[in-house]
Amino acid sequence: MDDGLRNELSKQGVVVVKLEELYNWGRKNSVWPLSFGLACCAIEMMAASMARYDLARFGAEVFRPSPRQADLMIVAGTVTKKMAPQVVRLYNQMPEPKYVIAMGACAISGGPFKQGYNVLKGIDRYIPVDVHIPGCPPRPEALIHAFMTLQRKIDAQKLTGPDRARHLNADLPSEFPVPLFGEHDLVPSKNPNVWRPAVVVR
Amino acid sequence: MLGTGILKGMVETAKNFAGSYHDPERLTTVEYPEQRIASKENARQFPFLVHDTEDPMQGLRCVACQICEKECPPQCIYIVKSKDKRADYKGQMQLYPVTFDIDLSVCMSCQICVEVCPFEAIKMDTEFELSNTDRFGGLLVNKHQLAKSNEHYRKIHPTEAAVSDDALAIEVAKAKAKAKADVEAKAKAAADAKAKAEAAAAAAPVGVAATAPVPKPSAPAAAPAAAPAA
Amino acid sequence: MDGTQFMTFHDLAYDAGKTDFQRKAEVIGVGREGELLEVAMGPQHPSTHGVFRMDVVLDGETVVKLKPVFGYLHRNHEKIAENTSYLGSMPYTDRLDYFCSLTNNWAYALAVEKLAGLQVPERAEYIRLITAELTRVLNHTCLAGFLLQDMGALGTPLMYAFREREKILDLFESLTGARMMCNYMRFGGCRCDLPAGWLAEARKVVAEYPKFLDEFDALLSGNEILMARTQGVGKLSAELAINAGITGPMLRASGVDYDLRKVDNYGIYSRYPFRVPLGDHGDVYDRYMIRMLEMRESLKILEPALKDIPEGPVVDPKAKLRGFRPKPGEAYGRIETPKGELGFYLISDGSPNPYRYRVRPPSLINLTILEDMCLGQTVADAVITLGSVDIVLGEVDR
Amino acid sequence: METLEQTLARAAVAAPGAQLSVVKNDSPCAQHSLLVDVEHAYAVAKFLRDDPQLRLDYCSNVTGVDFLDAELSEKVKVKKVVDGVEKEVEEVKKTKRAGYLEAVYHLYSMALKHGPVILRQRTPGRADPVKVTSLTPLWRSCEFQEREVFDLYGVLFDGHPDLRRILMWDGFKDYPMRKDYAEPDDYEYEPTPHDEVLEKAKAHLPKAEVKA
Amino acid sequence: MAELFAKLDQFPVTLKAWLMNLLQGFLPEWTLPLVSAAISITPILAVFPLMFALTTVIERKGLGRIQNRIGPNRVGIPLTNIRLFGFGQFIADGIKSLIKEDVVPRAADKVVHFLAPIALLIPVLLTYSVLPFGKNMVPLDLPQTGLLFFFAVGASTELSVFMAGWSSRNKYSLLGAMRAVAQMVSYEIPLILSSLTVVMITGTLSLTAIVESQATVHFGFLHNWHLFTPWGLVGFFLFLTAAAAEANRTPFDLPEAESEIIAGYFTEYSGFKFAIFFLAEYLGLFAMCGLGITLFLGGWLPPVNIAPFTWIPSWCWFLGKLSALIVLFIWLRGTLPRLRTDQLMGFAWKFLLPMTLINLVVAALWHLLANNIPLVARWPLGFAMLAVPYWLLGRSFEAKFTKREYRFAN
Repeated sequence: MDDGLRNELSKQGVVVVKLEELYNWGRKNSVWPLSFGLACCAIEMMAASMARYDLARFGAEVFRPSPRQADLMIVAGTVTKKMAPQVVRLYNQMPEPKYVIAMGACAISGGPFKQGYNVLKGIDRYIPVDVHIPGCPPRPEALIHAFMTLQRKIDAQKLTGPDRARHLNADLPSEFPVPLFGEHDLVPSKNPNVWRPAVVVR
Repeated sequence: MLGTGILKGMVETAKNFAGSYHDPERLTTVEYPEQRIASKENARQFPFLVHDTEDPMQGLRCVACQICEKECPPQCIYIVKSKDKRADYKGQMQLYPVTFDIDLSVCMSCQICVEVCPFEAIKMDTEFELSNTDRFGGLLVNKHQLAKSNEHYRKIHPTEAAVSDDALAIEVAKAKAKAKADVEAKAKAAADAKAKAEAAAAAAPVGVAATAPVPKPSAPAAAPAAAPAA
Repeated sequence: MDGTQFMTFHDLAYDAGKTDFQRKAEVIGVGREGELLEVAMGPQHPSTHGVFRMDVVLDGETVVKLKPVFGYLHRNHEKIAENTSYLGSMPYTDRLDYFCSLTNNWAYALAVEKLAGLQVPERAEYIRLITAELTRVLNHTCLAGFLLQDMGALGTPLMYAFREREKILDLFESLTGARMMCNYMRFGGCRCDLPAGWLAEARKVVAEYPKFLDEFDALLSGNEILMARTQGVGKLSAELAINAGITGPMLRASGVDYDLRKVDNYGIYSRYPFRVPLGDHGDVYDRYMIRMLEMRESLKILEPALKDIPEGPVVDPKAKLRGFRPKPGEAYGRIETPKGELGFYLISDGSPNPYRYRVRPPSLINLTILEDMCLGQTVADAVITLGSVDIVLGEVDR
Repeated sequence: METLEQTLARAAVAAPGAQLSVVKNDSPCAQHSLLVDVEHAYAVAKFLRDDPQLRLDYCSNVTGVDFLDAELSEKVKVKKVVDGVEKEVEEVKKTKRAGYLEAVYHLYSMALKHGPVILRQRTPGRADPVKVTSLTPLWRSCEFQEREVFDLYGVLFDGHPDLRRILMWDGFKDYPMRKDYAEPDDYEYEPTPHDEVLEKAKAHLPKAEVKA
Repeated sequence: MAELFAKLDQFPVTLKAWLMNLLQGFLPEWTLPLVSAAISITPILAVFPLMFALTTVIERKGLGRIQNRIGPNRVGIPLTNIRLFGFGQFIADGIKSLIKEDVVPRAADKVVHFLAPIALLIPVLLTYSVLPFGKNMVPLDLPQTGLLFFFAVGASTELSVFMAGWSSRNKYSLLGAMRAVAQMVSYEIPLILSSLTVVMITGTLSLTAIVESQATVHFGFLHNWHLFTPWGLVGFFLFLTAAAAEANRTPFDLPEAESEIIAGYFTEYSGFKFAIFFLAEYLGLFAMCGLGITLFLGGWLPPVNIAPFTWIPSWCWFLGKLSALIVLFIWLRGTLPRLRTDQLMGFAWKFLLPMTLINLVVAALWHLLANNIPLVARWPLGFAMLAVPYWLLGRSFEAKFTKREYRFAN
């Protein structure tokens, strides 16, 4: 059914609901984050769920302590090399469909600490990230904005076809290899299947 | 008696529950996308480049001195100097940035680039709704995205902008006087004049702009290319 | 192997090291592995205040061994600072103890001022005092919330604490531009002057704060469950506290009168008479109450300070922003942050970067005796004991 | 509080055989420190803790410092006969200094509320074994801090009850805070490269893509 | 007018009778009991899960209000912009739970892991079969054993909780399960003992009969709810306390203590199984509240026997009282911190148990002296008999834990 016909029908008072839309509607309106804080940004993440900003308005205040019950991982803070395997493991433990928000400069790229010997230069080296929020730390509103960005992204996902959502595509992995502690660095230092650095042409 | 502490606590939560229906102190939620908390005047998020003319690229105050690039603690600024020079707002020939990139995904919003800039060229913006699904495409911003007008600066930080405008006006006045003197003297070589102007630029107030008592002539904001090119 | 043996363990004064560790080894070993349950709490655990891990060995629910594991947030602050200019490290200090960026700033600025011999103008001293005390109030408020959260009070106290935190953060934001990472102090003063109307706003917040403290007291301080949960839990004797270098409210809850604001007399604290509350039991309840009382004392400093603040410059004109190179030498500067003694040890070799930059983190050192406090108690006690230590991982691991 | 020289004299009596010296600090705060040899560090520290005049019951801070092998240049005024006249001439005297690692202890007294007394221990060199004496048996507060110095500098503390890595993971081999530590080359792509990163970028990416 | 309301009151009963009459015609006789049961079950399965769904939203909104914020208010009717004050939140949560991947840990005992949520839900639903929701509205009237059946079935939830915790092969789950079993077993005793008073007074185990026994009228208008007696008042609060512990509600939520053992026995459950745990927990709470209402709050009876109150249908009274109790539990949840394991046990054995035993004595005396001493004298006497031990127990608590005075250094 094409959009024109749907519009016509809805004008006539006939509501046609695609399963896909209901599916996406349910997912986007019930995103339970993992209560998982790493560093400074975690405080602003908490602040976002507190009275002034109230993430609960979107139905997302149910911070689940167990990854099994969470839908969204907010990587809020610096991911160190010592912590990175844990983060990947937690991601693997989450049931599909799952999303990742990289909150703050450190989570995206290592941020101000990227020169450090124990700092991972961005969590997207090991797991796919859906939304990035710049800032150090981002304001709570910025997190809410990112949350709405994520909702839009979920809404646009397809259930079938070649560009269907990752969790519905059996060819794409839902678990990623956990890096090991090496003698000088994590082994491997990135997951080439996930991390594809773009080369910016200036 | 046992239980009074618990009851007291319950009274307190009940007060808050009831209060949330009539007392704004007890319902502090600001419903973000529709309502917004008023932005503080000093608030800072990410840097932007100030420009004075209609064409953002022509009026950039930045002269690619690379001080901010060096001082930036997380090193998120990337500047490539131009090979040629062009007239700045004082009419002096200056370099300009061919590339001016800021990686917002690294920036820690510390404002040190603003403090160390001798040219009032880089300032802090208050925009925070920058979340993006694209790490490199969305968060690596170039000079076209960074350039914002002085009007924008005056709008978001009126007090600070007034101080910076005044400082620039003095600079322009000085440069004008100097140009006049140069024209009148007509003896010195152009290179000599430039050296002096550079010295003057180097002595410009750095970072103390906020605190140093700056005389406030009611001169208009720095008009680019007001003085004839030497 | 009875539990009582460990119950008295923490009451012993720390005696020459040997016995303690030997006893620990005895406690852990003795071939009971099959009966004991080993649990790694963390690095992702709701109550470890960040990425901290406690390797706990449990006998039923009783803790018989507890090893803290650090480093999950070790982001090389010291190494980065040795490769950055003195000024460039200032924003990084914000991220040490991310609740108290302004006191971190102050400690670092103080150390550099000692190193370079800079003077701070009068007005800047006042601003530093005011912001530091506001930070103390902010930190203790949040801690009380988090402690209650650890005790299972499902967010309500934390929400009230964060409601008040927002008020102070508003002040910080209008003064410094950022909510949490203020990056406000400079060597020889502060970055910018107070904006118009700030003092009035601050006076209003300070005047209304006791109302919140009363509310919090009514909500929880007399609550029977809270008293039963915290009294007699996580006891720490004064002798062990001193030997283990515990500082801040935790030390004072054990009854040791040592407050750097009084001892070092840094800043202009000597101008304001404030009292230092002391606990007698050194348990979690004392640590909680000492912080509640300290907040009231801080408000007593703030009220007159906000009235007395003089006009004048806010930064030493001699202090250079760019090209700042102190002479070779070293300095250790410390202040009383909300969590305890925060010290910065700087060695300069005359270059723009410090040769050695060391942070003496109160949170890490306050954790030294975590095991001693938790042995023989239940998991739930270990959780609130950790909560009462008041750690911030940014500072523990740096 | 007595001067550091007085303390030194009394400590030398209390711990016979200890090689003690005062390390001058030129900065305005003038916090001089006491350098003690590794063998007698424990005895001297015990004296400092237990002496009724000092009672340094609180060890605030333990720091590791790395000094690389260096060539020190010192300006020395030398009398020289120049052109037949004796003159004072400034000459740069160069001395080679072997590198060493230091453990610095900042001691305070909570009982008497004074301090700091700064105690330094130096290793003879930077190569193995770099050993100093642990003061954890005297001050429990050194426990984690000495572990940290061991972790980041590789200084071994003799007598430390639990000397393991504290911040880095157990299998880690390097001592990252040492001045000659080379980071693993995990460079992939950084949009705003600088200094060393720029060099790495040049090595990693084809030349055409790096403009600088 | 009154007749009309009486009809409304009995509407569900008449509807069922009408349906049965209709079906009698063309269904074989042996199916009729089954059909009758199915018809009785349907409203339970419709009403209480819906109530659970709404409760989750109300709880989140209520906690929000307690905490100075709004709570869920954006998610309304699916795929529209109608927000409905956020009451569509549970639809989204339900859809999400249904489509969520179901993770079974590799090391888990897969069969038990699968069975545990079902084994929890079924007994909880069975407890509803003996609750009288309204006049003539009880799915399964067991005249001899109603209360006994409730406790017997309710007690089997411990087994399923332990199944969940053990099969997950997770240390936190196991700790949670151990806590849950210890707690539920301990609190079963004060729970039963506090209900025993009612059985003693009424002399029946039938819940319907217990409600009807409260229908007698005092002073011409006040119904004889057991709450209005000293033993009933105290017994009700003892019952509520024990019920909160049975249902793992704050301040007794140790089996799922978030800050200590992650999510307790359902740490390893995801997707719809987790939702079932959630559902069963809330349904268990409702059942407990329902029993408390039946025993002490006059079941479906209005508080007074006066016209406008009697017009309201009986099942509305029941649901209304149930909602009030749920609100109370939400309020408690928004206020109190959690107890510790040993304190929890101590509370059950050292406080609740003696109090329930004394309460039994008081109830017995109340009944025996009914003819000798007038109500006005019996009330203060009975109350004093309960208040004194309570005060003494409180004193022993205060001897251990008190507010402290602090000294100051200058």
